[in-house]
Amino acid sequence: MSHLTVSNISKQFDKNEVIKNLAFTVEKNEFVSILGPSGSGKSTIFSLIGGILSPDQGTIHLDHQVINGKRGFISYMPQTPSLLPWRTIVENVLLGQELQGKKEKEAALDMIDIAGLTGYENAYPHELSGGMKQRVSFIRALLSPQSIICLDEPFSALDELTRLDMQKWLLSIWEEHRRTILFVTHNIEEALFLSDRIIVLSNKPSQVAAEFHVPFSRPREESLFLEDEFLEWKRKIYYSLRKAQAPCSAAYGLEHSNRDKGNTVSIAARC
Amino acid sequence: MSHLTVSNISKQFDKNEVIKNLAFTVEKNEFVSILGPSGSGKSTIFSLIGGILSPDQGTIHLDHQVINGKRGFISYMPQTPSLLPWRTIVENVLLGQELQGKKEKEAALDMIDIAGLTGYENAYPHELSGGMKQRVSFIRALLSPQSIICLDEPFSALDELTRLDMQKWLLSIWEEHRRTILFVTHNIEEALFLSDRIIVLSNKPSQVAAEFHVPFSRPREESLFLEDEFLEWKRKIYYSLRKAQAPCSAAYGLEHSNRDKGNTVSIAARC
Amino acid sequence: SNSNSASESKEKDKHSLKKVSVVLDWTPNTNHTGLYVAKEKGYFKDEGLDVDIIMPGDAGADQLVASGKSEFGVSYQESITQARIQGVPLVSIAAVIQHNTSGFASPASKNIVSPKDFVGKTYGGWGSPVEKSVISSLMKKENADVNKVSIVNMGDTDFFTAVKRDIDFAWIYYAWTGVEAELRGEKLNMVYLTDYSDKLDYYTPVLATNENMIKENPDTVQAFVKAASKGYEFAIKHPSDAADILIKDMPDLDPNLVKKSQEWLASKYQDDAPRWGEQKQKVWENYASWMFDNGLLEKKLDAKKAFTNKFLPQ
Amino acid sequence: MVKIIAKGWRPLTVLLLLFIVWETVAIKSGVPDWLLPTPTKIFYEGFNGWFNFYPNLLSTIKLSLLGFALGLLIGLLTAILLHLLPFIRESIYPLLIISQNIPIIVLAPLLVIWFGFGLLPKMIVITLVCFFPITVAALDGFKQTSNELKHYMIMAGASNKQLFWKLELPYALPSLFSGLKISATYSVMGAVISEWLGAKEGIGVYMTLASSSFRTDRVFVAIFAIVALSLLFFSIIVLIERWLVRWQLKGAK
Amino acid sequence: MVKIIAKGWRPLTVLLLLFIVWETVAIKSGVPDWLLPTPTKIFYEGFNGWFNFYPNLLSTIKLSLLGFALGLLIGLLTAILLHLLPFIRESIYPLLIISQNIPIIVLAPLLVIWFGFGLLPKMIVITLVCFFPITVAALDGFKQTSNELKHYMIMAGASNKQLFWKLELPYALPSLFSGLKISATYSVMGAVISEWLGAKEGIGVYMTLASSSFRTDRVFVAIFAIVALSLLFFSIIVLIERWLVRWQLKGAK
Ligand SMILES: Nc1ncnc2c1ncn2[C@@H]1O[C@H](COP(=O)(O)OP(=O)(O)OP(=O)(O)O)[C@@H](O)[C@H]1O
Ligand SMILES: Nc1ncnc2c1ncn2[C@@H]1O[C@H](COP(=O)(O)OP(=O)(O)OP(=O)(O)O)[C@@H](O)[C@H]1O
Ligand SMILES: [Mg+2]
Ligand SMILES: [Mg+2]
Repeated sequence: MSHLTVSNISKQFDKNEVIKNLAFTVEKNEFVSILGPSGSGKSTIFSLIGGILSPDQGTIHLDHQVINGKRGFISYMPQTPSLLPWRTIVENVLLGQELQGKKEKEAALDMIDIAGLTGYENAYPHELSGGMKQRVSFIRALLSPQSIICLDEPFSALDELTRLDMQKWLLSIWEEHRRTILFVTHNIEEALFLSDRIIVLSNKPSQVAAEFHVPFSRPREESLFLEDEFLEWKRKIYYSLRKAQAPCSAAYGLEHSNRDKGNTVSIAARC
Repeated sequence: MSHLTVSNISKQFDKNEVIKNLAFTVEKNEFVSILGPSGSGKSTIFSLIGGILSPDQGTIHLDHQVINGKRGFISYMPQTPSLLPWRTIVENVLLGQELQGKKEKEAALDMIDIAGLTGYENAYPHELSGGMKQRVSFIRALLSPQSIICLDEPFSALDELTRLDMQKWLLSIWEEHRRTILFVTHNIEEALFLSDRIIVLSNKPSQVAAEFHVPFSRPREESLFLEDEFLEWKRKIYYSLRKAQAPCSAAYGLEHSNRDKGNTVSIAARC
Repeated sequence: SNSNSASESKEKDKHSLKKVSVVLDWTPNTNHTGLYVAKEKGYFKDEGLDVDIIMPGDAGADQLVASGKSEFGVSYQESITQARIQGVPLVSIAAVIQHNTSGFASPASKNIVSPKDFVGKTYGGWGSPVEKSVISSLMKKENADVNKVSIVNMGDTDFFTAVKRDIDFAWIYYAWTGVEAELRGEKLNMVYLTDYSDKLDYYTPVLATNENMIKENPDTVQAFVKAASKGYEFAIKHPSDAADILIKDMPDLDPNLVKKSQEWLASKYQDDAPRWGEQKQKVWENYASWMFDNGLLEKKLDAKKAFTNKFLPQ
Repeated sequence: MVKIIAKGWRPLTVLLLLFIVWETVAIKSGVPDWLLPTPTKIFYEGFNGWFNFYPNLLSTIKLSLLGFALGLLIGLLTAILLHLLPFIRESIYPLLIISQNIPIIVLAPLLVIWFGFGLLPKMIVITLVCFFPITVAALDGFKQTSNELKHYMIMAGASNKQLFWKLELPYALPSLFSGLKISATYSVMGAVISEWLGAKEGIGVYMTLASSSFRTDRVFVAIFAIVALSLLFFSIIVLIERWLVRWQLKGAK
Repeated sequence: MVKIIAKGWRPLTVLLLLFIVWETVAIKSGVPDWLLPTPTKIFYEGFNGWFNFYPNLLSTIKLSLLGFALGLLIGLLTAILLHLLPFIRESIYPLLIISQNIPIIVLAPLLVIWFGFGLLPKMIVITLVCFFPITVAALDGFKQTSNELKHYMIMAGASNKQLFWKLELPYALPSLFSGLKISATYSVMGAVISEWLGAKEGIGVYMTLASSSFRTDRVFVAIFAIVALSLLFFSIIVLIERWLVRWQLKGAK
C-alpha cells in the first residue's frame, strides 16, 4: 500500500465546491509536486491531509490508517510563514519539534546558518524580511520529525538565486534522509527539478487533470535546467496546465495564437 | 526634475546596515522594477518612500517636495496582503480610495471581476486562498489615486497562467492611464516584460549594482517572451544579479560551471 | 487585690473560661463602654467568661446573634420588634440606656424648636416608613401636617454634611452626634421624641441574645448580664475612667468626643430605673402598638417574649 | 435569534438546578426563612409584592442605563484621548486608578455637598464604577493592533484619524467588548450603591428597608432583580458583540 | 529601571499639582476640615499617627495580596476551564455574573454565619471582586487567537494542551493583563470592603472608626493609603507586563 492514499475526497465551503472526487497516492519516500491554478484547492488538500478539515466524502489513508480529521501526522509549512511573534527565530524553528517532543537546538542553528539567516537567531519575526520569514518557516517544517512533509509554496517569496539554493539544499537533505514530500508550487521548473512525480490539478472543483512521472535520474544537478529534455517536459506540463484551466479561458473570450517556439508559452486563462 | 528622486539614502536597524548611499530616480509615468536578493532592503526602500521610516541620511524627493517621513503620496501594495479581516473583499478593495476621499464602487467591482474573483465580492479575507488575497491587495493598490504606485512582489503567490494574466492586465491599465510604477519582483522575466527600466540591488547594505533600460517597444505582447533578444536580456540581468551577490557566494564556496546555453542559468549564491 | 484576681482569673482562663462573643451594632462608641469596662476590668473573667467584642461591619449584629453564631449582641427595640414579627428569635436582655435619647436635630440658625416648626422644612432620613410616622406623631401633638414636610432620603450621609446642603433637620443620637456638635461649637436645636410621645420612649440600644441561649445556657446569659451590668455601673460612677478604658482599647476613636459623650451619657444609662438594664413591658407594648397602629407592623407583638429582666442582678 | 434561544436553555437549566438544590437543602437543613428563604418563597413574595416593587425596579433600570451610557462614553473618550495623546497617558493613568479607590462612603458626603441629592451625584458614582474597565480594555485593545495592518494603513496615507477609525477601533473591538461586559455587569450594582446616596425609590432603597425590617425574602427579591438585570445587560452586550464582531466568529468556525 | 524612574516624574508632577490645587482651593474657599481636610493636614496626621496606622496598613496589604493571588488563580482557572470546555461555558457564565451582583451586605451575614470571622470569608469577598475581570479578559483573549497561527499549530499536530500553552495563552497575555490591571486596582478596595466583615485591624477598620468619630483627616489618610497601594499593585502588574510582553513593545516601535 502507498504511504499516503487520498481516495475520492470531496470538500465544499458553504455552496463553494472546491474539491470533487479527488484521488491520488504518494509512495513512501517519494517527492510529489502539486501544480494548479490559484484558488483551485491546493492548500485545502493540505488542510484535509493535516486533519484540520474533514473531507465531506472519501478517505485519506496514511499507511494503513484512516487519518480523516486526525492530526499530527505531517510536517507542515503553511503558505504564510505563521511565525509566533513572541518567539525568536530559533525558538520558532524549534516549534515543530517541540510539539512532537524532542528539541535539537544544534541542528536548528546549523539549518538557520545554511538558510542564510546567521545573525538573526535571536531576532523576532517582525525584524525579518518576507523572504527571510519564509525560510524560517521552511526550516521549521524540515526539522519536524513526521514521516511526511507538506510544503505549501515554500519558495515563492525568494529571489531566483536564493530559491535555487534552497531547492538544492532541500534535494540534498531529501536524498540523504529520504522522507515523503508533498510539494505545492506555481513554478513548473521547480516542480520538474525536484519531484519524482507531478500532479496537475484542474480548476475548481479540482480533480487530478494530469499526472507526470519525472524521468530525470538522481542526484540531480542544476545543469538539468539547461537540458533539452527538461525544456521539453516543461512545455508538456505547461500545456497540460493550460488544458486543465481551459473551460474558463474560452468563457473569458481571449484567443491566442499558438506561436510557442520557446520554452515559455503565453496563454491567458482565468477562472 | 524626475518624479521620484532618491538621493544617497542610508538606513540601519540597530547595528544592521540595510541601505547605504542608495540613489536612483524614477521619471514621470515610468515603469521601474527593482530586483535584488531576499533581505537586501527592497521592502525597506518602499517603507522609506512611503514615509513610515525615515532615512538616517539622504533625501527623497517627489517632484520638488522632500517627502522624508511624509505619508500619503504612494499607492501601496505590501508584500503580505494585509487585508482587514472585518471587511469584505469589496470593502477592502475600496480602502485605499477611502483613505484619500472618494469611493468608486463600480470600478472596484469591475476590477474584482477581471481579477477572477467574481462571486467573492462579499466574502471575508479568511475565505480566500493565498493567491486570491494577493490579487485583492493588488486591486486595492491599483484603485488608490496617488500618482506613484509601489508594488511589492505583487504576483509571487500566483500560478504562471494567472500571473501572466495579471501582468498583461497591469500593462494594459498602465498603458492606458499612465502612472508612475515602482515594482519589486524576484522574477527577471516579469521585470523585463513589464518595465522601462530595471534596477538591480546589491547585497545588504544595498546599493544600485546595475541599471538597465529595457529596449522593447510598447505595447508589449506576450510573444515577447519568446524573442531571442528577450532571452539575451534575461541572461544579462541574471549575470548582473549574480555579480551583485558575488561577495557572498565566494564565501559560501560553491563553484558553478557556466554551461548556460538556455535561458535559465543556475548559480547558487547566498548571503 | 486587683492584680491578684487578675492572675487568678488567668489561671481560670486555662481551664474553665467559656468563650463567648458579643457583636456590636456598628463601630464602638459610648453605648458600648460598659462592655469594654467589663472586659478590661476582668468582670467577665470573674464570671467565667472570655468575651470577644466584635465589630461586625456590614454583617450586622442581629442575624449573627439570632443564628447563634455569636452569643450576644447590641441591638435596638425597633429592630427586635420587627425581627420578632418575622420570626427571628431575638430577645432583649438589658436596656443599655433607660430612655430614648434620640431626637430631631437642626442647626440653631434654622429655628426648629418644636415639631410644628417642621412645616416647610426638609427632613433628611434613610427612607424608612417609620420616620414619617414618627414625625407625623410628633406634629399631630401640635396640630401640624406632616405632608408639609419634605422628606428626602440622604442615605449614608452624616448629619453635619447633610445640613450643609438641602437638609434642615435629621434624626440623631444626642450622645454622639449632638456631643460632637458641642465639641465643634455648633449650636443645635433638639426635638426629643420622649418630650412629645410616651409611646416613642423606647429602648435604644439594648443587649440581646437568642431564644436558644436563654433555654440552653441561662447561666452563661446570667453571667454575661451580671458582668455587663457591673461594667455599666462603673461607667455611671466613673465616666472619665470608663472613657479612658474605651479610648485605650480603641485608640483610633476621637478621645475628646468619647470623654464628653461619656460624661453626657453617664446619668442616662440608669436614669430613673431601679437598676441598670431594667425594661418595662409597657414600653415594649406601647411602641409595638404604636407601630401596629401606624401600619408599620404586620401583626401584634407578643411583648412578653421580646425581652426579659430575669438575668439582671438582683 | 433561534440559535440564541436554543442556546439559552443550557444556562436556564443550570439556574433551575441551582434553585432546586437550594430549595431542598434549605428545607432539609432547616435554615430559618429569615436567614435564607427558599426560592419558592422568594418568587412568591416577588409575585405578590410586584406592584410595590415595580417602581423601584424601573427607577434602578433607568439609573443604571443612564450611568452605563455615561460610563461608556467617558470610558471610551478617556481611552481615545489617552491613546491619541500618549504623552499625557502616563500622567493621567494614576488619576484613573485613584478614581477607582475612593470609597463611596467617603466620596458620598463630598458629592452631596457639591451636588445635592439629585441625579448628578448618583450618575457620578455609577460612571466611576463603569468607566474604568472600559478605559483599560479599550486602551489595551488599541495597543494590540496588528503591526502589519498598521504598516499598510500608514503607508497608504491614512491620517491619524483614519488610522484610528478604520483600523485601531475595529481592531480593539473584541478587547473593548471585554471591558463592556465587565462594566455592564457592574452597572446595576453601581446603581444600587448610588442609591445609598439618598434616593426615594430604587432596588437599593427597597433592599435596605427590607433588610432593616428583617424581610429577608424581599432582600432576595431585590438580589434576584439585580442579578436578572445584570444578566440582561450582559446578554445585550454579548448580542451586540456577536453582531459587530461577526467576522471573527465566522473565522473561528 | 532608569527609564521607569525617568517616566515616573510625570505622574508625580500631576499628583503634586493636584495637591497644590486642592490645598489652595481648600484654604481659599474655607471648606471646613471635617469635610475636606487639606493635603498638608492629611500628611501631618499620617506622619503623626503612623505607629497606630502601620499595623492596619500591613494587615490590609496582606489581605489584598492573598486575595489577589487567589482571585488570579481562580479567575485564570475558570477562564481556562471555560475555554477548554466550551460546552459548559454557556452554562457557567451566568453564575459568574451572579457572583458579581450579590451585594456584600447580603452576603456578609451568610459568609460570617458559615465561616465565622476568620480569614476565609474575607478571602471569599476579595476573590469575588478580583476574579471576574481576569476571567472575562482571559476568555476574550483566548478567543482572539490568530486563526493563521492556530491553523499552523493544529496542522503541525499540537495537542489541545500544547495549543493552549504555546499559542493561546501567550496570545491572550496582553488581554489577560488588561484584566489583571483592573483586578489589581480593585484588590485593595476589595480587601477594605472585606474588613467590614468584622476585622480587628486593617485600613477598613481604621477608616470606619475614623469616620464614625468624625476624624476626616484620618479617613483621608486611609484613602491615601488605599490609593497608594493600588497604584503600587498596578505598577507592578505593568512592569510584569512589560517584561513578559516585550516582543509586542519591540514590534510597536
Ligand atoms: N475557510 C474557508 N472558507 C470558505 N472558503 C474557503 C476557505 N478556505 C478556502 N476556501 C475556498 O477554497 C478555494 C480553494 O482555496 P485554497 O486556499 O485551497 O486554494 P489554493 O489552491 O491554495 O490557491 P493559491 O494558490 O491561491 O494559494 C478557494 O475558492 C477559497 O475561496
Ligand atoms: N523592523 C525591522 N527591524 C529590524 N530589522 C529590520 C526591520 N525591517 C527590516 N529589517 C531588516 O532589514 C533587512 C531588509 O529587509 P527588507 O524587508 O527590506 O528586505 P527585502 O529586500 O524586502 O527582502 P525580501 O525579498 O525577502 O522581502 C533585513 O535584513 C531585515 O532583517
Ligand atoms: Mg494556497
Ligand atoms: Mg520584502
